[in-house]
Amino acid sequence: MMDRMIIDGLAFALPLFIIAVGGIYSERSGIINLALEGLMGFGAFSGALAVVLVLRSFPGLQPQGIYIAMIFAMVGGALFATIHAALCIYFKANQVISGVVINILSVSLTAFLTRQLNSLIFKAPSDRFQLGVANRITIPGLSEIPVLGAAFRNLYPFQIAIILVAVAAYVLFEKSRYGMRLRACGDNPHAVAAAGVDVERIRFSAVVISGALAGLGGISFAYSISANFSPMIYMGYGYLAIAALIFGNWGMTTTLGAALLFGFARSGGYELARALEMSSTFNDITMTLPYVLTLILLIFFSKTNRVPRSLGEIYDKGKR
Amino acid sequence: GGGSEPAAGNGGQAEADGEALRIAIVTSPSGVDDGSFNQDNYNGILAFVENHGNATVNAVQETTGDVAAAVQAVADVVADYDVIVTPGFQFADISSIAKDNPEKKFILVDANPTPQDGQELFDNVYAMTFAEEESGFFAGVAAALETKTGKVSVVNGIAFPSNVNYQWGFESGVMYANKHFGTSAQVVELPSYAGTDVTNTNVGGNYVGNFADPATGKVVGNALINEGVDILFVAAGGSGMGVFTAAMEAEGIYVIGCDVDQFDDGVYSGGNVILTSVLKNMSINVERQLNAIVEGSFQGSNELLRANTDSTGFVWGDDRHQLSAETMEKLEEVYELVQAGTIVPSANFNGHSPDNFPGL
Amino acid sequence: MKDAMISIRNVTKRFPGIVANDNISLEIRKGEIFALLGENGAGKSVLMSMIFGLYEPDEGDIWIKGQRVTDYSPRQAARMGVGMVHQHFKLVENYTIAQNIVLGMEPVKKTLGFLPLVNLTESEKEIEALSHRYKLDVNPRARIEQVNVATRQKVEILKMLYREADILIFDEPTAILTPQEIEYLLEIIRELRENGKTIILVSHKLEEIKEVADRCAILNRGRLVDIRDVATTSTREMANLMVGREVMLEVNKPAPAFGEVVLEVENLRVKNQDQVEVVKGVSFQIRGGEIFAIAGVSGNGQAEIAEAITGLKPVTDGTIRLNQVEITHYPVRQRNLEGIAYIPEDRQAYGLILEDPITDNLALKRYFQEPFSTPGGKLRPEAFVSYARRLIDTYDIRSNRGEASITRSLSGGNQQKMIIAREIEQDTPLIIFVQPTRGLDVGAIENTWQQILREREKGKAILLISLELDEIMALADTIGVIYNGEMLEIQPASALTAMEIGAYMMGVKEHE
Amino acid sequence: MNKKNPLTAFLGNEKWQWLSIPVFAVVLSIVAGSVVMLLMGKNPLAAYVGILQGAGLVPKPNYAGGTGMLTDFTSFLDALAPMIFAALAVTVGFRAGLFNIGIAGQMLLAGFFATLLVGYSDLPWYLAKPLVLIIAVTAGALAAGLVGYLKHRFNISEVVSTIMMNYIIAYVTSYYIKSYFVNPVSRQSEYIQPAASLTLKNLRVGGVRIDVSIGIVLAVAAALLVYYLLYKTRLGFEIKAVGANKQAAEYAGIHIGKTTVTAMMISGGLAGLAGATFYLGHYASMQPGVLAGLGYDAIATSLLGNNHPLGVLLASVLITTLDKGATYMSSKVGVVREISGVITSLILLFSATGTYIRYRVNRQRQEQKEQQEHREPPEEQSASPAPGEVSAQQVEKSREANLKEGGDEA
Ligand SMILES: Nc1ncnc2c1ncn2[C@@H]1O[C@H](COP(=O)(O)OP(=O)(O)OP(=O)(O)O)[C@@H](O)[C@H]1O
Ligand SMILES: Nc1ncnc2c1ncn2[C@@H]1O[C@H](COP(=O)(O)OP(=O)(O)OP(=O)(O)O)[C@@H](O)[C@H]1O
Ligand SMILES: [Mg+2]
Ligand SMILES: [Mg+2]
Repeated sequence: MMDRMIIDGLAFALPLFIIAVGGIYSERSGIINLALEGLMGFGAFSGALAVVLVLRSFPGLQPQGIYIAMIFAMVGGALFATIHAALCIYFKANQVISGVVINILSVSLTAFLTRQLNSLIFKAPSDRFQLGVANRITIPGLSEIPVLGAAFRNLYPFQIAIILVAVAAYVLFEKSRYGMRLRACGDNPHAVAAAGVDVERIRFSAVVISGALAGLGGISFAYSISANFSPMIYMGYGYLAIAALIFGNWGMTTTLGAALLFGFARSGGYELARALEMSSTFNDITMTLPYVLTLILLIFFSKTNRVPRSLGEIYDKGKR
Repeated sequence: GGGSEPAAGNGGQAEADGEALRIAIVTSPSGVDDGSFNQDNYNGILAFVENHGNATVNAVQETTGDVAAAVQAVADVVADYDVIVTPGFQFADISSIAKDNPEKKFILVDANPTPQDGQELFDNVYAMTFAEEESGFFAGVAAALETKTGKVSVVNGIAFPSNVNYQWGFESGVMYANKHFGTSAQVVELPSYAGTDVTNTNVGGNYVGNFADPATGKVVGNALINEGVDILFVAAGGSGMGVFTAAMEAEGIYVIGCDVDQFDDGVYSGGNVILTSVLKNMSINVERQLNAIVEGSFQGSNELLRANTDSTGFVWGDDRHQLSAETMEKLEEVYELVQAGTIVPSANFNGHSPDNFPGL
Repeated sequence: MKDAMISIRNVTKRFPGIVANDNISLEIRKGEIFALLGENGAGKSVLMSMIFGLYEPDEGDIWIKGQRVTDYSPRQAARMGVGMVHQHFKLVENYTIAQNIVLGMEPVKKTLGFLPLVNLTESEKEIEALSHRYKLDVNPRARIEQVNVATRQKVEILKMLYREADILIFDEPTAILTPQEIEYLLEIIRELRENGKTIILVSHKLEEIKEVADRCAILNRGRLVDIRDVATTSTREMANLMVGREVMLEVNKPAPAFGEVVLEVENLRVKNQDQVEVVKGVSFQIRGGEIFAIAGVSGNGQAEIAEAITGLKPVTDGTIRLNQVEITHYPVRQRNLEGIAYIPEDRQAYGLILEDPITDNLALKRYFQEPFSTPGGKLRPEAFVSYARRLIDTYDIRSNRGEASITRSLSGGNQQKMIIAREIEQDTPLIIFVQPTRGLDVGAIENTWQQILREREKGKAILLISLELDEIMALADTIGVIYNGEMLEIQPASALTAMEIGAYMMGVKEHE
Repeated sequence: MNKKNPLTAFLGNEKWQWLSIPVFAVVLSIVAGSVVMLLMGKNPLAAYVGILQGAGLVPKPNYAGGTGMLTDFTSFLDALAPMIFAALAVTVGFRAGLFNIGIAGQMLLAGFFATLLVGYSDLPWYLAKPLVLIIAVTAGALAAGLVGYLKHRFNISEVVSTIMMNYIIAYVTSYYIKSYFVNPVSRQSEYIQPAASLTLKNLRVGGVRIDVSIGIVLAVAAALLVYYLLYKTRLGFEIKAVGANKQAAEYAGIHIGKTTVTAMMISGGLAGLAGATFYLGHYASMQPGVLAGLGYDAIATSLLGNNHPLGVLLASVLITTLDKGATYMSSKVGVVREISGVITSLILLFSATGTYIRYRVNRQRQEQKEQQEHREPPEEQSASPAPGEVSAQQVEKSREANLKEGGDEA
């Protein structure tokens, strides 16, 4: 039972985390990113489309499908994020609004394109792209550890990819020149500009990275939950990721904690329901567990929350 | 997408021309290419259109899934068509539109029209519902015959009558196989996912609690697989995709699809998880009624369709299922008994229970 | 011509409704200290910003080191060796001082042989050394958000020094430094010139200019009035040129006529947001008609005293009485109504809603009263407009579109005038001035001082918190010196010399 | 480009920019939508007319029994009401600097309590209908007020708390609906009693069925009221101040907490009314666990309306038209319905650039103006005394009283 809680919890928490990391990139550069839901969805769409296209010509690549999907999900998410970036940075749009609009656009556009492409290219009308499932990996040795070993059992390939990407994202964000400038942009872009750094370029790239990471999270959900891409992917996990990153105070490690909390509260809720043998009608109640828990914890942890100082402010060079 | 030629414009003229039937299919959110329920109905229309050259069909989609919105969508377009096909329980209330538009014909699938001022039957509405317990029964028999672990399960969405029918039909089928074919399959139920039906009776089973929550579906699927179940009958709408995923990720687990042939949904790198699919044959019935309309023999009625009209059943095509020849043989055997009415599997409200029904 | 480091040719810069720089031409020579003066809003900062690439001229062009600059940006400016200390700090608050200084040219070190990661250990040492050398002592590892305004100013200067620019622009660098710090800074500036750097200094402090500058240009309403050799121009002349009339910064202070005690602070204790006690048992009284000044080096708790009295910071212990009424725990609004007006230090954060028009800001403390709103809670826009027009007139608030101007578009000095106007008009028994003349030009300072004295004449109790000893000496009746959260001395102004105050400010106890 | 550009002239009139710029955005997106449509081989004109026909704003070629243009139009108005309320809710939040992303949850909660407490009762209409409104406002206001309180008291970001509350409300109400008042056929809550409904359904006017919406009257009234509240009252001033600069507002003596909670409660109350007119008006039952997409669309609608209550009215009309007309359009032109969603998002996308357009246009106009002024040398500066000089004289006077003669050299 503990095992299952850990395995399922991780499988949910990691994609959520990487989406939130995307959010951190964008928001720490000063651009509010409510578009995560849409970026995640569009990324998943792109990854799924790529896989379906590749497998049509090279059916032998089935086992590599998930890797192809992950790469293209990141590309697709990144491309779609340029809309948000352009709106917020060059067109000086309200960032909250832009995010919401991106979400609306993503839902209708992917639904529309999925149908159109299925009937045009594949001549098989359908509202989804079938993905097939991901094989699961168990890390020998580590998985033998009692209790915690579960964290190394039955891993999806995307979980390992996410961990690798997250480590890279962490180093880039915390230790590199680029990261240092990016974080400074979120605090005081005027200081960055005065230091001779192109604020707009930094922010643009940060938003694009957030799209790529959100796309990776999106394709992971697509694989782990329903093994296909359909508009059902828009289940609000993008918004949940925003909650996680705010809960995590815009920091990477704390946000990982928040994502794990969501994941384990969720899988724990299922286990609890099973242990208590409650009838299925109570499912709805146990499903609230992560959200209620978050709200309660926020009461204790929000006091010290520090929003990136320039978050949401339209950057105007001449502003005094 | 699914839509074909525009049908609007030259209103009354087409009607005079007997054959140029203008058909609309109005669906709830998932649309006519959902690879499932809606698509099956749509295929029935397409088959009809193929044989009647100048008939046209347009697909109209309602996106919220709300019952009032569903009816509104029909109302929005009804003037431009001669026949409206409405697959889904959401459309039960079209009876009000039907009353106002006696010259239009309605084919309602999976629900009976809502009574209007006490009127339950409408001259221009053909409503078809299906004896889900029969389909469930075939799934149960197949599962019991094919299980290696001796443990089988049914996963449903919410304990509405159609779902309970599937569940009890399935349990009836397992019972039947145990008794008549010497199997000893056990139906596994997770107490924490027991359903409560519309009369607030606990009906057992495994209910996800939702029709659009694949994530929980997967959790339920995994939990059952963990209990040693190797064949799952899945009648849980969108939540079912999660159960499929759980089965694909595990080894040697099979699922039985429902409503339509779901073989294509079962493909994965390791093969296919679909053991077989049990059916509601909507397409043939929709086509039948469309034919009746052009032939002038259409009659409004509320029909509960059974195996005796080939309306319930299972997949026959050899390349669309993975049952052994032996199992197929036995299924054909029980199919005839169900057709003949010898076997009447237990349903939510037919007074029989899975361990005590006619024919057991 | 050939040694012109910067050459500005017929430059015009407009903002909606205003010509900030009007056909300005001037040349700055290599190795000189060139001063720029002018009233608030004269266009000094705008001109400097164009040299630094923050704005683009609408007309005319700028030549740097004999090269006409096109497609100019701060990045470009930095490459050409131009550095600038901005009037409004441009610092990353949650970064350390070292991080701020190296930003844009961060040193990287290959880690694991291939990963270029930022490594600050070297830079921190360099910065420490640099700050010692120029007597701008800072701790490179301190976070900006934890250091006071003076330190921030030092960081801005260090930033430029670190970059080894050879054209250095200082836009009002001394506004908030202590006299000693100013001395050091001027020394630095001289030293820099010795090293062959070219320096532009924007300042309202004419003595400073007199002390260090070689030449000065005077701007008035966007136009270049004159360029003078500093050696042959008296500060008085400079002031005249700049304001267009005689200015005297020596006040005629009538003898005091103290009334009843208006404000009584007893054993006040206040904690800052990090729960550190920053005001440690301070007591004092202010009578009607008295100017009570708190002198002290920035960051010693004086801001917190003001915030505690106005209700913006909770009091941990002690009492505050206004006209015999204890107001220690009153909400802000009630204190305002009981009679406190407050000119805060940070006008951009506290005093004003920058995105709103002047009208709303001038009525910010009155909007809920007649005639601005009816008893039922409906606003009367006419009242806002007429009130704003009156104040704009009375207090000489200059803007591009009159009362409808968005506050952000005003120059810093004019924003300050708005606040002073609003607060004085509150007509309260107690007025708290924190750094009232920070960033104001001499004319405006003179004006403000007069206003403060006029309020004193009216019998108001005035709490003046300032870093400027001149200001305190000119205005105060009674002086308290604060050091590390404790009030060291309270004496009549006549009993203290500037030297003594300076000593107390550095923490010297008793009369030694 | 710098010459008299008619577009600049059209968009440059600042008095009308609140209208002209969104209109420009809409036109742009209609053009973009047409391109998409043409690429699909469909007639864009027919599509746009179809949308208007579907929304009852233009007559259809033929009507079904018992329906007419009036049927469509009244139904459109009925759908419009919740959109207006929801977008107003967003507007009020924005004004206070709060991003109420929880409209959908507050709507659901309000609809739930109103349905539960009044929807199934036997109360006569004159009690039931006002009660529905009161309960909905209360439920919405309390839910959002809690968010405001958490924000002020515990510094919990309203974005997070509203997202959490959306989930919690959706699940909890879903549990109750499924357990206690679900209709097994429709699988959603039982229909409410007509007495409790805010829409008088299926009335007949000359043989044509119409739905008379009480909500739309209330919604328009609410827009005017919100306008008055935000722009003409003390509370509006305080909300704006808190939204623009909390520190300055606090300094001015405005009670931040109270204002935050009040603004949130007004926003939530409006969301509650959106819920009432949605669940007990346009629809008469609730889908368990489903948050209305309207709650999110309203955010964009509010933007399109420039976050101004009166702009919101126009924007709601536009967005609702697109939504209402989509079904008929898709049937008429034979495209998937999603295309209307794509067009809607295009409109929103372009209108998100409104600030930018305004900025560019104003800048260009300014340049034109100044170039003209430059040709004839500026008279005004030398002729009339500038304000500074006037006050300089005043200063002179007061100086005599306060300053003693002398130089300023130390
Ligand atoms: N970004 C801007 N937008 C609009 N107007 C501006 C802008 N920047 C400056 N101005 C206007 O240009 C004029 C000159 O401003 P500037 O900041 O150069 O004054 P200053 O001489 O530096 O004054 P101070 O001594 O108060 O700092 C002012 O009237 C100001 O309102
Ligand atoms: N990042 C910050 N955010 C908010 N307040 C800050 C921040 N950093 C410093 N402060 C506050 O600023 C003040 C420190 O500034 P400063 O050193 O000028 O204090 P002071 O004693 O008020 O001196 P003076 O009023 O003479 O400038 C303190 O009140 C401190 O709490
Ligand atoms: Mg300046
Ligand atoms: Mg201070």
